[in-house]
Amino acid sequence: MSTPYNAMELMICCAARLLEDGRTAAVGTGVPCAAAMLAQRTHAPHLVMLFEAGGIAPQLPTMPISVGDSRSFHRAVMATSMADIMETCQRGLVDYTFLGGAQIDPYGNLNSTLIGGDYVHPKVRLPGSGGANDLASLCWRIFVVTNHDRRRFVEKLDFLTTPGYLTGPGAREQAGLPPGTGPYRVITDLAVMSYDDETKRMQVHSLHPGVTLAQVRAATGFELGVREPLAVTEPPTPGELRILREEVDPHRYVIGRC
Amino acid sequence: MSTPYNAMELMICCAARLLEDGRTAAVGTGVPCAAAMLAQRTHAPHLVMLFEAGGIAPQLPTMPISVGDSRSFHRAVMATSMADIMETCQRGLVDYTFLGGAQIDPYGNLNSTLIGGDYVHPKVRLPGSGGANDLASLCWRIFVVTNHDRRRFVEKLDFLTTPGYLTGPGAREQAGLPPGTGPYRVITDLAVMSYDDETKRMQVHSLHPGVTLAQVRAATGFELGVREPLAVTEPPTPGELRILREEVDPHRYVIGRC
Amino acid sequence: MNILSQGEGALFSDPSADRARQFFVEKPRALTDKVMTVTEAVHRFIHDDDYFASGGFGCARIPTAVLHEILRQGPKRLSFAGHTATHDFQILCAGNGLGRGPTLAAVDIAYIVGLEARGLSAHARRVMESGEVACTEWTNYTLAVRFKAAAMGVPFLPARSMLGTDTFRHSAARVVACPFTGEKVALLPALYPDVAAIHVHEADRYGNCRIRGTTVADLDLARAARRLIITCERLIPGDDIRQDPSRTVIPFFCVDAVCEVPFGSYPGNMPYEYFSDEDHLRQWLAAEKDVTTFGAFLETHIYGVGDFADYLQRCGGLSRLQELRRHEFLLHRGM
Amino acid sequence: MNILSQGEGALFSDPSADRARQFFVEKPRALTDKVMTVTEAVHRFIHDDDYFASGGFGCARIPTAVLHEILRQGPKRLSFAGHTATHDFQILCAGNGLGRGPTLAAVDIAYIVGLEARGLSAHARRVMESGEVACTEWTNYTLAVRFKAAAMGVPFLPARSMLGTDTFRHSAARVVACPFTGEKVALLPALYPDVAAIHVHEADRYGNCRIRGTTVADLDLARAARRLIITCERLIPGDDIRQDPSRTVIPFFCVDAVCEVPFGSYPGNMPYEYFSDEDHLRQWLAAEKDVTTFGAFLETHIYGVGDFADYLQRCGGLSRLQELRRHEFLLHRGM
Repeated sequence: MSTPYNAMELMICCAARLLEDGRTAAVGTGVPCAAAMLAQRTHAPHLVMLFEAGGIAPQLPTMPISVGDSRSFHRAVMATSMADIMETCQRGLVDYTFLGGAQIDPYGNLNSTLIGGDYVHPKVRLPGSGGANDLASLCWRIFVVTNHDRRRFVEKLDFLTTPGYLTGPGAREQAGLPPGTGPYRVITDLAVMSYDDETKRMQVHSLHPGVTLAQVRAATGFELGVREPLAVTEPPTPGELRILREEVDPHRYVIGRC
Repeated sequence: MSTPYNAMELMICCAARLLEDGRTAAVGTGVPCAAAMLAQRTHAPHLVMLFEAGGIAPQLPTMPISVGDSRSFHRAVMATSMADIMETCQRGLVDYTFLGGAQIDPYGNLNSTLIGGDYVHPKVRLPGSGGANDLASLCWRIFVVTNHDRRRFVEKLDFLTTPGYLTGPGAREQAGLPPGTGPYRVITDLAVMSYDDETKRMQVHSLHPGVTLAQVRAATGFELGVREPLAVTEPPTPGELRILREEVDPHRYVIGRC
Repeated sequence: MNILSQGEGALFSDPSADRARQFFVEKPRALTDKVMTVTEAVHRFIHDDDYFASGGFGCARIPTAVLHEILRQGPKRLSFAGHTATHDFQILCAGNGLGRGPTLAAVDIAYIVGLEARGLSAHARRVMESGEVACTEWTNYTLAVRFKAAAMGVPFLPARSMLGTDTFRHSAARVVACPFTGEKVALLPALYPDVAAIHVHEADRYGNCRIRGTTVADLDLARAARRLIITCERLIPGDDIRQDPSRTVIPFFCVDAVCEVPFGSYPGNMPYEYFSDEDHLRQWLAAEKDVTTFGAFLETHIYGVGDFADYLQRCGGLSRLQELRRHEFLLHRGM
Repeated sequence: MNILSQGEGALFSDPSADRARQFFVEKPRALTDKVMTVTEAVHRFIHDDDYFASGGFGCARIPTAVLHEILRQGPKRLSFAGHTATHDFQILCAGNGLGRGPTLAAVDIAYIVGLEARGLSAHARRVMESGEVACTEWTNYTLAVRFKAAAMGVPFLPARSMLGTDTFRHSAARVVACPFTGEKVALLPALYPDVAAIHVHEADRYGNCRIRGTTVADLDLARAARRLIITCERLIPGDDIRQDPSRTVIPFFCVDAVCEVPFGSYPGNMPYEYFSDEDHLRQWLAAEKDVTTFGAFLETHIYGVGDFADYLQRCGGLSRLQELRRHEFLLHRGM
């Protein structure tokens, strides 16, 4: 019988398993950082973490609070500039990035700029792109880890802050974004989504244990296809949970969030 | 009665006197370096020297052999990159530069690329621009210090490596070079030349002691105007010569060259 | 150049390299003593209607003393580069919407109103949702590129970001095809701030600076700014700088004022010096929820405060700062 | 983009950012041990018909061991970035016009054939006047900008240099007007060398590098190059690098080979280590005047030499290197 786990722990494990050894990941604080740290301690010891403010391959003593705080380059091999990190992405040397947002659409486009009203008088002003648009434009594979609900998974964004597949097949290339880049997986508390190779629309890739397709569709504000055969997400192993709880996040900063 | 001096000593003194205190000068090895060091030890203690390879405000223990050797940033305030130095010029923060060349024309354009033949088979291949074209494009005032003869002062260059006033009034601006920049003085073993405000052509500004206008014109391969009233160059003072010989160039690396 | 598409956003600063040169030709470049108080530096170098930019990364290596002094000196109607802006932006927003100021008139937005994982600033949201501050959208990298263009002395630089998004549509960038390869790029106009403030670890009296840890966009910002105020943890002798010129990252001729402000990034983190004061940042976020409470909070922590040392005293003084030093070095974790 | 004027020079490398990305996506980026001999590094990473670039400043911090090994391994027909190139270029030219090689097929020229105040290289002149090496003209800054464009991952960058000259006419640059200001700029195509070699003070086994003194164009070159060979004065433990990450200037993922070569910049200068051997450089210049003499000189100093340590031995060995250390620190001047 398997060890009990919470949704956050499952999401982190799902993300960690998708990070291949010897690759580079531009990560932020929280889940991405936890996922990368877990991957390093399991199947991907040579996974390299980069932080947008300039930290390269740090040995994190604890979860950073900010992508720019001193933890983000603790015992790093280099502490450099934001431009150096972003240009490493622009040269094509960064494989993964993790992003979030208040809204995501069927093509994996993200909104972190505003909700409601108009541009001059938004109902809610959000931070804006930060480095998200840059990382989503320049890294090879985009991961999104987020909670799954209809307010977040919408047919039409209030503002397209950060590029997913934009309007669909060929749209990124047409806009001038580097070929071969784009959204890869969306990991939520209900399921893992991938993108249809033809339509570039989000599709259910695997359902978390005990979750039905109907539940996922009910929590999604747009038509959601299915990748056949629809798999069930592997639950976290006791080993993953032990490392996550004892080594990666002993203070439960991230895994304690739900 | 005045101390005896040689032509090199006179040229260095002429150059040094034209460097104002509190200004910046992108200098090379040899005469420019000696002139800047002399200026710092006389009227311009706050003159700042920059070397193209990255040295900022060094305290030179001896003449550098190369603009990139370790002397060029000995006890400097910063050792940086070539781009940082050139971009400081491009931003408009560098007042003076010193250049030379195998040929100079009436508009102060310089050739340091080739002599004779054609581009593919030159009779003599020379180094090319190096940083000269950049410094002549981006610094405010260009000085040339050189020996004066008809092979060097020519009506038409074999190759226009480095911009002076190009084809005359307005030509630099027309080409896109920053307004307000350009050739300022040419200092030779015979005279000091400046440029006519209207025509942008070289003109005799002052004759060195004992030199006649006829001599200068005989040594020049193009028609050379005169700035009236034609002055006589002030000879080096005993004080200048003492500093030059005892402090700036005790080993006579530069002043021993003639 | 043949423009394929163009953002609708406004430019809040002049990208002309020639007009910047006309300013820089007059800028003093001698090695002279620039040490002064923050009050004097802000008074002399930050003027009403200036375009202002601030260094560091939101809650890390920020020039807090300069930001507080801007509020104390009253209306500036600044345009601001909202680049990785978290607590720094939160401070400036306190000068709007509360009967003083306005401190902010326009913002180039890459990241604002948030404090990363700490949450959103209620007051910054009020200010930015009111419509009283003009906005143009960018990203962390493209704003950094705009500083880099100015630092290089060119009117624009290309980047492959922002393409195809509403972020681009609300920016002032323009898309062209590379004349060598046909690859589409966004051209970013140079951003020459009228004035910038950067907090560093060490500087000499002339303004030669050393920074440890990530430099974010500060090396380009220092060169891009027409005027530059440096606050430093420690003034060091000029001779120390000359002993190891490889460690200098900002040269003196970029700098107009050098202010020694120990713990000057508080409540932010200063790498290798002290960690951020998360309790104090939580108090800010809490106080902002109610306008009256926030007004009183600002009176206690900024307007009614003599100088930055006084502010530090009110926030727990040396004993609190000692704790934050222990946190920075993880001594509280037994390291 | 609307091209106002255009150089006639040839491009010897591909400025495409997308094709560079297709290479870099495959480039290993794990922290793995890359220590190997210069012979192995040159054999594995410098191929016939490659575009090659070399770091430092002509006679300062140059990767001499790599340059000698290129000659020893025979024909490479390289394209080369002649950027501040003095003794380094002089070495490569020795592979042309003497019955071996050719080592050089094409050169992007900013500075070649000269050794600054030391004079012109007779043999480099012979090679470059023969017409057997294809040429395009640039300048020290614009070649550095071409590396910077590649390092940034964009296909071009603008600069305000070369305008209006024959240098421009024989370059591959193009002039456009800035779409924001109308200011004319020269667009420089990105230069991604197939391979570069850079000599540094210290590196760890993974390729994280430290440089003291001026960096010239090497930080951009390291990022621009598809493959990178590092030679270092000293290998240091990876833990030393992590103790002070602010001192790292080239990150490991740019690097393919790390070769420990003490005195590796000889006969060039290595800042804070040893000064240039001006006597040896004079011998080179003298030997070049006569082809037969030069052939014998090369046999003695390169072709007949086992490795770089053997070369150092033939040039006076440790006692000479000790003198050069004293010169670097001016001890011979009583400092």
